[in-house]
Amino acid sequence: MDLGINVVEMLIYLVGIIAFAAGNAAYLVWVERKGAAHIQRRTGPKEVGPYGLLQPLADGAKLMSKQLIIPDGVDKPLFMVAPLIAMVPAIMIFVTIPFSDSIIARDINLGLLMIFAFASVNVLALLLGGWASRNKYAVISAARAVSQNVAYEIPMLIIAITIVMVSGSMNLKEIVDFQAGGFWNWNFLPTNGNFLGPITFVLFFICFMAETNRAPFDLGEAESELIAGFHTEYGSMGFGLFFMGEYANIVIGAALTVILFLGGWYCPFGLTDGIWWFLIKMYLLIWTVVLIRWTYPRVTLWSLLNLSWKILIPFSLFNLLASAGLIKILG
Amino acid sequence: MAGYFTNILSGTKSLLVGLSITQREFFKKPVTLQYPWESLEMTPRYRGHIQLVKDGETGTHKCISCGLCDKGCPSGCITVKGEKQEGVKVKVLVRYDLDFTKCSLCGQCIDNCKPGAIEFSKEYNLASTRKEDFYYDLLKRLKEQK
Amino acid sequence: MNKANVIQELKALASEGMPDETEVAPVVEPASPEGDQEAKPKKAAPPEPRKNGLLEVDYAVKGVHVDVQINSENVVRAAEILDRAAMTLEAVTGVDWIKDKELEVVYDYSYTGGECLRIVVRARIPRDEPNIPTVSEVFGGANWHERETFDFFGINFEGHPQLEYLLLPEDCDFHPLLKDFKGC
Amino acid sequence: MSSQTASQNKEHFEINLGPQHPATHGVLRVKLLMDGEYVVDAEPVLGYIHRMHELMGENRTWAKYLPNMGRLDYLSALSYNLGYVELVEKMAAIEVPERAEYIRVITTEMNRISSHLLWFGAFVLDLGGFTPLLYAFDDREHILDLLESVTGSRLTYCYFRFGGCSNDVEDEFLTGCLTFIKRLRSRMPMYHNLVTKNVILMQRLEGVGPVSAEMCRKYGATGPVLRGSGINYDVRKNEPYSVYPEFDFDVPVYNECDSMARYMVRMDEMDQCMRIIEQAIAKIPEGPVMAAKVPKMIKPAAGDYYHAVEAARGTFAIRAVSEGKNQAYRMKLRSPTFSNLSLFQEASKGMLLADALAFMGSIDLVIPEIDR
Repeated sequence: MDLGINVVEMLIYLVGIIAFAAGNAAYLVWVERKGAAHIQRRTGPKEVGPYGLLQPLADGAKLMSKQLIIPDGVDKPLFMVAPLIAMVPAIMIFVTIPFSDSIIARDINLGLLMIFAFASVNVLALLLGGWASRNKYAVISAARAVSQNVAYEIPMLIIAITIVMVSGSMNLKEIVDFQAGGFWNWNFLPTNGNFLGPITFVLFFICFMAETNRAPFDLGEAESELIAGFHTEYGSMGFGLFFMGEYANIVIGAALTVILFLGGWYCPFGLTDGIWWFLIKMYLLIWTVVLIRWTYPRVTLWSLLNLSWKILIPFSLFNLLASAGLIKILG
Repeated sequence: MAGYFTNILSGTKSLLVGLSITQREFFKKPVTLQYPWESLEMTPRYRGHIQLVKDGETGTHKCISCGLCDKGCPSGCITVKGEKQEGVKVKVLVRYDLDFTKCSLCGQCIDNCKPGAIEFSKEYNLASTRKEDFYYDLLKRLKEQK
Repeated sequence: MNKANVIQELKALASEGMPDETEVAPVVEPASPEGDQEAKPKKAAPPEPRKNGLLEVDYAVKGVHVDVQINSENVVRAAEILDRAAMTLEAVTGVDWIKDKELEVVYDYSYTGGECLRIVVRARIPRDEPNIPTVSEVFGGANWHERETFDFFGINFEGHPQLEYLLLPEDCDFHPLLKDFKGC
Repeated sequence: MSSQTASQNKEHFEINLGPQHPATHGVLRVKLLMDGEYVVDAEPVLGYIHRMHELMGENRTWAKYLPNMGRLDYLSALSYNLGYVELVEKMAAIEVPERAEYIRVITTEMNRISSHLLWFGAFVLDLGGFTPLLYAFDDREHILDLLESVTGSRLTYCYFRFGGCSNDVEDEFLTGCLTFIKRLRSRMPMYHNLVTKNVILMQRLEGVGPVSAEMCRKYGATGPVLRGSGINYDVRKNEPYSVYPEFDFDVPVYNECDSMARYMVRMDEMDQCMRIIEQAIAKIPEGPVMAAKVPKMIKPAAGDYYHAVEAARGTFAIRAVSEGKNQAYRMKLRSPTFSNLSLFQEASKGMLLADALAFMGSIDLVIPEIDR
């Protein structure tokens, strides 16, 4: 009986998560294209459906109907498995994300740890995809992606540790609950003991953009240098999965930022808490990511690493120490 | 050390200014034209392929088949054929062919034309997969153009 | 840059290659370029090929100030003189004087440091043995210009580090700007 | 050459950048020998769209060669038109009416702005910023509309004729130019805020791709590359042609020798172009736009002639050898980017790949002009 309910529940969550991830990926592409178009004073997709709303479906149908080309001389198993490695961990992470008090697939005690564990698998996909493609551009891109991910995981984790220290838990739900009751309780302000407050929020945001290979940190797929980087040789759904994985990662990153800094599903003024607040905050962050992509030029690898080692890590380390002191004082 | 912080501050400021510009542009109206649905009027001097000028009085062309357009064409894309016909003083144009695939739209044929018998058309919606479609018989086009 | 000095030096260089000195100087080419000219009887007055020497020409008409023709072995020395005068090598090109059975290599120098000065250095070489020393040691930019001239005229720049086809495909076997080129 | 070095060091690998590559703006191929992210050797391979314009010059009459000029550098076609018609006018001693000269200057400078705007967009695109490209195109479109209303074409203009211009301009065009200048002036601060002052862009350009004045001299680099290396050389100032001496304008010079300097030179040059156009519109006289007497068949006196103009990318010069016939005996086209690109191999050694591409973008390449 118990088992049956569990299985049904599991299936519902599984379908829900996949639908959420895929739907988000598809419609974020639409948002990105439409947003980019309007930023650049164009109209963007408008032919397929009203406001081009059916464009993602058309894109998906096109991608799926294309031939899956496997170039001569690639490492076939790795080449095939790399897109899956990009997509699967992204879906796995959604399991632990609390969208609201009740909408959460699995409330895990070490949810934050699990997210970081799976998020770091993503870089493996880029490495394998680039390496297996037998393309020099892809190999350079893979090497870039790895060094970038290594550099940015450190400050990201240090900031996350600070939040864990402030909240006293690694359970995402508890971290959100800790910030209940108005925006003055949120972690992006120093009231809870996060010493640098908004600065850490910005640092975390930068790290998450760099982790997800978004512009201006999209060194791995710098089109004017490396053509399409690690997915140069991919077509059809191989490319589609990489693409969806990237957007799923953006959603995860934004959701995580909302959970850690912006009070999750809580209303800024303590009213009508619920999933809508979570989504509003998340999509606002995602819009910022889109806006940033269409505003800045790309950084170089060196200045990217400089940014990480010379600014992000010192700041986050200092914040860790100062927050520890502040928590002690606040009791 | 102070430079380190001022660098970060000024850098952040420049980034925020950039973001505010793009966000502002986002709310402005698009400037593009939705081409197949709407299109621009070509300016009077627009250079499309050449065509024979229709004379309002006689209802036909003014060409005297002197062949100066043919001779002056850098790409050699014009072929003019005139015939001596009885009762007419000047040569009568029997064929005016334009190979538009070679034309570079320099306008020297029109400069050379004394009677002003040719002009630029305003056609720009020209697309085809066969190059034969761009071999124009201008006399025929003139007749079709009512 | 001293304009008068440069002109003086170039004049000296140009006079070095005058016919009376050809016996003294070690002859690289089998025949002096000026030696084997005979007037073609067909044309009324065929223009004589130009003798070595320096001309100060009218800038407003010709677009250059100084026009100097020297012996082909002296082009590197001319380049050195002009390099010392801080001039820039703008282009290297050739002209095929098929009636004289000669090729002319033309070097356009200009001065970018202020006052306007354009100097043309030219050297004639026999058509059947088109060899001339490279100036790419002096002016790095000459490298590509000489390769281009090699493409179009088949002129062999001796000592050039990489005398390969630049604009034409690497497997082509013709030189299109030679006047006896009939298309391919 | 480079394959030998490759075999010497097993760590090195070769990359073919192009002929189809997003950063090469056309069909340039660069054989890169890489050491990881560092460029060990970069050898440009040219000739993918070589059309032998110089041979065409020997086969066509002087007038028939006119349309070829717009096909060299299609982004600043009018500068090339101007260079050629001025050369032939010099050879055949044709007097050009003053109004025609002013029209030539106005349209050429408009064309220069459009070329620089496109370069600006494409350069930032090379650096990964997509949006400025479309803003620049938005502005450029206004120029193209204006020029279309005068010349009839939008890109490969063939407007100037020996002895003048093919047609007069209307007052609407002149006022349109002034409106456009006003608009571009109000847009320039936006460009500077969005791009020039952006910290990421500054990091990518400052100190990247140093080209010393000495190197420019050795390689014959001209135009913004030379002016970005601190040398005040502009053909419009140094050996004035057309009616340029009538106008008061500055030549922007930057001493930093890096990509940022070249970027700033072009941005400032747009301001100067606007100044020239304004003065020209204020001063433009009435009168004919074609010389009264232009020989039907142009047969310049034998000899060789040289004429240089300042195109958007540097000194464009033509050396024409005439034998007194209605065709040229030899037509040499000296294109600026050919020389500018030739220093790429030496200057890019030891650069990061991303920096090398930023450097390449800052030279402003138009491949049809290099390959001719």
